[in-house]
Amino acid sequence: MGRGFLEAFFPNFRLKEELPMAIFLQVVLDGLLNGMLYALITVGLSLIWGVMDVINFAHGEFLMVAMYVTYWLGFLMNVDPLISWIASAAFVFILSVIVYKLVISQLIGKPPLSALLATFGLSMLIKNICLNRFSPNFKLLSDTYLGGRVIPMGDLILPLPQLVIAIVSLIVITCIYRFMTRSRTGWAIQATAMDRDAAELMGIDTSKIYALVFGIGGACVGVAGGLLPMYMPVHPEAGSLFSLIAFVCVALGGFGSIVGSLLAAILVGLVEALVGFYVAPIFKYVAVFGLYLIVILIRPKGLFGW
Amino acid sequence: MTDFALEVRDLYAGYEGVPVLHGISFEVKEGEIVAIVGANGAGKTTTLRTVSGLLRPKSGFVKFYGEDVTGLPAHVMVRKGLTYVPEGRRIFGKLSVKENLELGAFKEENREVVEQRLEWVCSLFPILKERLNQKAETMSGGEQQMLAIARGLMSAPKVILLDELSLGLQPSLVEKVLQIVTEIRRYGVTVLLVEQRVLEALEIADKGYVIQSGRVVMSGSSKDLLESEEIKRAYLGM
Amino acid sequence: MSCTKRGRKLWYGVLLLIAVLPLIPGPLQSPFAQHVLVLTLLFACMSQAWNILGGYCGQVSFGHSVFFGIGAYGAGMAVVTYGLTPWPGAIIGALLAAIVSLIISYPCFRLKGHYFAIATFAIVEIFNRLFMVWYWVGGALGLDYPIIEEGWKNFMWFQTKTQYYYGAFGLFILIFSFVRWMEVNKLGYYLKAVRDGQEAAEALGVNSTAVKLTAIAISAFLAALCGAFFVQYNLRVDPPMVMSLDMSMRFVLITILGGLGTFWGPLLGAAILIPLQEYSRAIWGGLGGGVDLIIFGILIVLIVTRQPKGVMGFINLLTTRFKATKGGDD
Amino acid sequence: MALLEVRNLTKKFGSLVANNDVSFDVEEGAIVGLIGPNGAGKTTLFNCISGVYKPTSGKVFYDGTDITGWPPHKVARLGAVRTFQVVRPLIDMTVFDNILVGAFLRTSKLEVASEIAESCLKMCHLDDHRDKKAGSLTIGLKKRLELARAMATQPRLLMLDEVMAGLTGTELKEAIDVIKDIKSRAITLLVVEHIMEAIMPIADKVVVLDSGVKIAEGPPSEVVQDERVIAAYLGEKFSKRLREMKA
Amino acid sequence: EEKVIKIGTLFPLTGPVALAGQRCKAAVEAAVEVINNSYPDIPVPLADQEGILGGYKIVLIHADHQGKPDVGKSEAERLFDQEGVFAIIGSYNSAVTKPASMVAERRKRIFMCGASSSAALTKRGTRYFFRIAPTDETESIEFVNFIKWLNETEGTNYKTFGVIYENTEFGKHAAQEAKKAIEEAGFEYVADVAFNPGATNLNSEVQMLKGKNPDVVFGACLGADYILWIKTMKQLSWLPKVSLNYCSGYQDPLIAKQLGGDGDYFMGTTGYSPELAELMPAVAPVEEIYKSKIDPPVPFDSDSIQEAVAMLVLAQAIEKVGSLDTEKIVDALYANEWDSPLSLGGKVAFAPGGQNIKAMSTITQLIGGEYRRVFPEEFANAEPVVPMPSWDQRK
Ligand SMILES: Nc1ncnc2c1ncn2[C@@H]1O[C@H](COP(=O)(O)OP(=O)(O)OP(=O)(O)O)[C@@H](O)[C@H]1O
Ligand SMILES: Nc1ncnc2c1ncn2[C@@H]1O[C@H](COP(=O)(O)OP(=O)(O)OP(=O)(O)O)[C@@H](O)[C@H]1O
Ligand SMILES: CC(C)C[C@H](N)C(=O)O
Ligand SMILES: [Mg+2]
Ligand SMILES: [Mg+2]
Repeated sequence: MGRGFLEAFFPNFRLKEELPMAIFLQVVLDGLLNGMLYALITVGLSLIWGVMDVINFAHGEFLMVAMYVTYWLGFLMNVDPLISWIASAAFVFILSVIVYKLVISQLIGKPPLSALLATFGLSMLIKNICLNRFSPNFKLLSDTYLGGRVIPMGDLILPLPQLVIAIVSLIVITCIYRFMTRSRTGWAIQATAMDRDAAELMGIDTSKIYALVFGIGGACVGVAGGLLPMYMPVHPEAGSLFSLIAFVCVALGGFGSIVGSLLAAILVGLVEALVGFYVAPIFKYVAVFGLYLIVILIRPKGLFGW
Repeated sequence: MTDFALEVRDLYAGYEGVPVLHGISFEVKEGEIVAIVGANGAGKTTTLRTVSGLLRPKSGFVKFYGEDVTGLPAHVMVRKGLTYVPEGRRIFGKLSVKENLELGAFKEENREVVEQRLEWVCSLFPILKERLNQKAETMSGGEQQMLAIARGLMSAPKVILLDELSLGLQPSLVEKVLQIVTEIRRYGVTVLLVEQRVLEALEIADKGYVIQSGRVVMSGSSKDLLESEEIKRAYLGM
Repeated sequence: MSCTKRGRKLWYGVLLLIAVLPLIPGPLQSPFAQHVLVLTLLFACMSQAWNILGGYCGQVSFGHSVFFGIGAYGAGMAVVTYGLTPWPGAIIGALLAAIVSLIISYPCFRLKGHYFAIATFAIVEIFNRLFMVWYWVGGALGLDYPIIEEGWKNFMWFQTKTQYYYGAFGLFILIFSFVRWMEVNKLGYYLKAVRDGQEAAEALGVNSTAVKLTAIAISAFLAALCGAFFVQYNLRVDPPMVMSLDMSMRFVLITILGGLGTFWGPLLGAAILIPLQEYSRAIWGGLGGGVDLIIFGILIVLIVTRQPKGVMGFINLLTTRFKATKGGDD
Repeated sequence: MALLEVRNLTKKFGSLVANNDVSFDVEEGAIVGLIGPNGAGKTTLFNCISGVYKPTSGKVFYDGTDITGWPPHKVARLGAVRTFQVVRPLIDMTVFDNILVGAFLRTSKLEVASEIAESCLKMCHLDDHRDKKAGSLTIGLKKRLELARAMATQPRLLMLDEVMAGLTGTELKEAIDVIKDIKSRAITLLVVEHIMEAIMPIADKVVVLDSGVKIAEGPPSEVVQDERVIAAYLGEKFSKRLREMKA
Repeated sequence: EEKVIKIGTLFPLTGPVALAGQRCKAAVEAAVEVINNSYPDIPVPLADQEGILGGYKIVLIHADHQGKPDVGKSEAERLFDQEGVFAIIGSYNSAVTKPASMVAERRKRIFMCGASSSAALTKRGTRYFFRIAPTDETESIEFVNFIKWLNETEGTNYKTFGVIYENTEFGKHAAQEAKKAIEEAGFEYVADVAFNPGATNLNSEVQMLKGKNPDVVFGACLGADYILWIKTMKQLSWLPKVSLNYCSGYQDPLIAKQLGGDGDYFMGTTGYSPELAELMPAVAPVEEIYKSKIDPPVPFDSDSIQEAVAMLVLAQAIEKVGSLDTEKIVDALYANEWDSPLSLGGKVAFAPGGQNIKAMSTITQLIGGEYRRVFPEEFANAEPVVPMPSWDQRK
């Protein structure tokens, strides 16, 4: 088989080398921060999936749209992402609700795969509309307030944009979690997820609930997309890999479980960082997807699935 | 104006191109127990689904206390005071019994009122009281059926539609449940009942309608129906 | 049983139609039209292979591009790496795909619904990335065919597409006949039974594990044959071309669009989606603004929201309406 | 030797004991009724016999073979077939195809299977619904479909879990005839039913469970008189009516 | 009968590298504009006359291959068979150019390739395939020569090398050539960092570089990844002493602008950038036309300009032969040295296999948004700033 199998797969296998603790900590920190970002994207997807049983293939595109909103607000009106993310989230919320009304609502209760097909079409549509309108150019906000800033902590470097994203992510997820478990609407959402007709019979306006859930799911990813341009360039393909990772996180955490999504996303972030550094960067997603398979072997319904 | 709690006229409905109801009409007075009986597949469930708003009728109308409510979605009907307890239980399996019951009172925002109703249904169904924290899906078939009724009552409806109430209940419970139905009426709730146990149903009902292939083929007071030869032959197996 | 008689007539009719399609003079004889026809047949075949597992057996897999890819690499390596004809490579690839599918199914079949789907999703990504760095199979550089003799021996032609067309037609007959046979035999019923209710099926004596394994192995085998055809057609293979989520999605989309778990679904889906994709690209692709993909996206959304059960759902609706009106006359 | 022997069967869910040391026999050719209050553990017992659950302890013998813990499809192949209380139709398949799946257990030939399915279809009065999707049937019809499908496997032991629930009196009569018909084909039956009017006239023996424990076993006429059964299960009104019926 | 010559273009107009594809398309359009119309002021061959062959106009038929080889192949077939184009110009991605140019080869038609950089393309023994741009192989060698030159003249002592590249056809190929060149020159190849394009983050990649701390890093990162790579290096406050880049990310003037100061001091090969204009006075007027065809208007970059050259050289060959006889044109293409004011060095000539042996590029360094020519000496207009100032030394 040509050159040795192992050598082929691990061109820069490097576990043997001694590495200082500080680097390890830095890798873990980066993984953690990225994990928090994934969590924000995952929660939205998970919510939609868990409640409506709709696989939103356009999730990554919602992210991309949010990034564009922030970009344009920054570029045309000089609004910093630190502020404009709110607008981006709101924009995607509205976009999601519109998408729900126009497309998804017609597919509720229909074969579940039809929604998949529709969102796939949507993703293609959104991506290429952005390509058409905004050109395929990579757009980067040059002078954001936090862009490139770091807090040095001894040997460790704490990147501020990522830190802010992580904090916002934690806040948003906590809010959603409390909303889902403590509020009456949250209850209604759970009931709707379990049995739509029965929920309707409890006096719950389930189409409103669906629109709301789709909107919240979109808003979550909108928050993420609104903050990302602090250090990420925007272009029509920007959402693709994020959504891929989010899909795995959702299943890894267990569909519809918010805590599960959070933990799964952090786990994925860590594995990605550690494997990327200690094995080889190209294997980081192999490891992430492999991790999913292993976890699912032990817990077929994900970490927190019921 | 009209003294009907529920009035249904010429209802046509069906599923995806398959017509099931062909002009159903009936009426229920406030405080009555009305039974709808009929063979398997006659359209009883479809009738209740249409009245409760889960299914949109093709034509015809439904009036609730004189107000035209045709085609209103189910959640609006619940708010108006009409609750449907569907066949096949449809409880929220992953939630506890208590959570199921509280969801039943979803439209009620006052905690105290909810607590009161909880106590009320627990007194009607003592078994539930013992199981308040059990996951609903692990309860036996009969227990689930009782939970479904109790949950329906939690919304304190003016009119309750009960579908296949006794399905899968042990004999003593059938007796009990039917007794509860008569009790419910004493709390001022109007009952529309669908039952296969024609005999038992008619025994507690004031009035009955017989549905066959989506049409009302017979109606009258329970007594008359119970004595009718046709009913005896076709439904009581005598 | 008049129903099956009509079915047989339809089947022979379609076979005949496909057989003579490239012989019809006129627009269909242009090389591009022939290209569209070849792709349509190929993707109909591939979607049908997917349909065995995804439609009939209800295990919606996003992982079929792995099998497709293994078949493609089988043929590709036979020609490029070992200088053979593609035939042994295709067969070995297909067998390997079946074996790989069985190994994969061990963890995956314990999973239900979406968990299964995401697991297969993960598997594609793993395979894709491993193949990208695996020197033996060409890694990211892929395999490019040398210029060798054309003809059936090497299964490649440069001037015309007619032979490719009949090659695809052969594949079509193989796969569709198999599914036709399956539909009216124990296997077909068992597949559907497992899809609609595994526990109920088991209570009726159906060994659901065995049934699912059979389904995935056959499905993977046939998918790999399609993959082999695909490389022979494109004369190049690299991981993103054949082993990507994108490719998997196409099989799923075509089948859903045509009608999941129906015999004609994959053919109808391919007959709509592939020409739509190819012609819209030919007409609008050159504009450069992704106009073709925008239109493509809109059409998909429109079709699905109009008829969530796919084209077959639409046809079924028409026939029941037709029957109903006829029944009314009687 | 009895066709089915249940020996000291116990099934626990965590701390809940659903079946507690249950033993009884089902003799070849008999109709055995299994009754008991809601939640007594009847369905759980069915699940243990048919292989859906593994019993916590105890054994199940079928025709002398120890089938404890066998997977469901193997049990079914031996000839012990059950229906589900919570109906499980193969929703996207037609009624006829549902039955056909059962019929394929004993043959691989479509023609043969079709014949079997056809006769079961007739037997359960499902002719009118032949080409309907099973998912669109009403509950009552789905129950009949469960029965037809199980019959199509040509079982030796048929275990019915509340197939007669939801029938009107007249339909019940027909159903009883069907069951008698089944019995006449030398098929042994184990029947769970809450409708006493149905079970009492046909059962050779009735086993009563309460809270997972067997509390009575014997001919129907005796069981109906049993104070414990009346208290736990029948209630006054029904026991009176049943006694009247007998009279 | 209308006097037109149809030429097909085949670029990735959608998909991950749509940006480059659309620029390439516009570049070819600009060249055609020059050829078809009379621009006596533009010092480019064929500019002063209208059309070629005595009034024939070139008509472009555009096709989109989405970055997918299979699509590229079938679109190439469509262009030849359906649209009846005389030749094709394309396809940017080497992975697509390979199968697409084979289509031309088998039909004995000309395939002009501007920017695809895989060296393998011109080692296939083809007759009808011509490539203008320098290959990754030549660029890698030039990179290494540059470092040698630095070590000799600037007194630096750079020995260790690393490569960061996207794990695709393009990146992998560039990395292979880099490794070969580095090792042949006797330098140490210490870090081989491949990543998946479209990355969500490049932390571990940069950590890895930082851990190995090579003196010189070669980069093969496209657009968004290039930006992310630099941003991540800044965050982890690490830089190599010299960074040399292949292809697009570094060369994209828009990206350079957006990166601002962060993009400074990086280097890369450049076949063209506005700062090279003084060497190539003919570019400016063509560039004006090009700018009108792309939104937002950007100057030529090294990739797109090669596509324009491809068009111009092909047109010159047709004009020279005087007929649309493919065989004669091919022979002419091999036999002559072509004037190419849009190419650095001003000449194009093809070796057997189709490589432009006159292909040249400079190494530039980006400072203050300006690409300064630093190597080879004959083109240089500035001294390279090495080592790059570390992040905290910048403003
Ligand atoms: N979801 C559905 N889709 C299509 N047809 C349906 C659906 N549900 C019910 N039907 C059909 O509608 C008819 C009437 O059904 P309905 O449920 O109203 O009967 P029912 O009187 O309640 O019967 P049962 O007593 O068995 O519950 C039946 O023929 C049934 O097959
Ligand atoms: N999977 C399970 N997990 C936990 N408890 C269970 C489970 N299945 C059944 N039980 C419990 O076991 C007891 C027996 O249930 P089972 O379904 O066997 O009753 P049954 O006799 O069939 O009642 P019914 O006549 O109402 O159908 C019930 O209390 C039920 O809550
Ligand atoms: C993708 C690219 C940057 C193009 C590259 N020059 C190639 O040959 O593939
Ligand atoms: Mg009903
Ligand atoms: Mg039970």
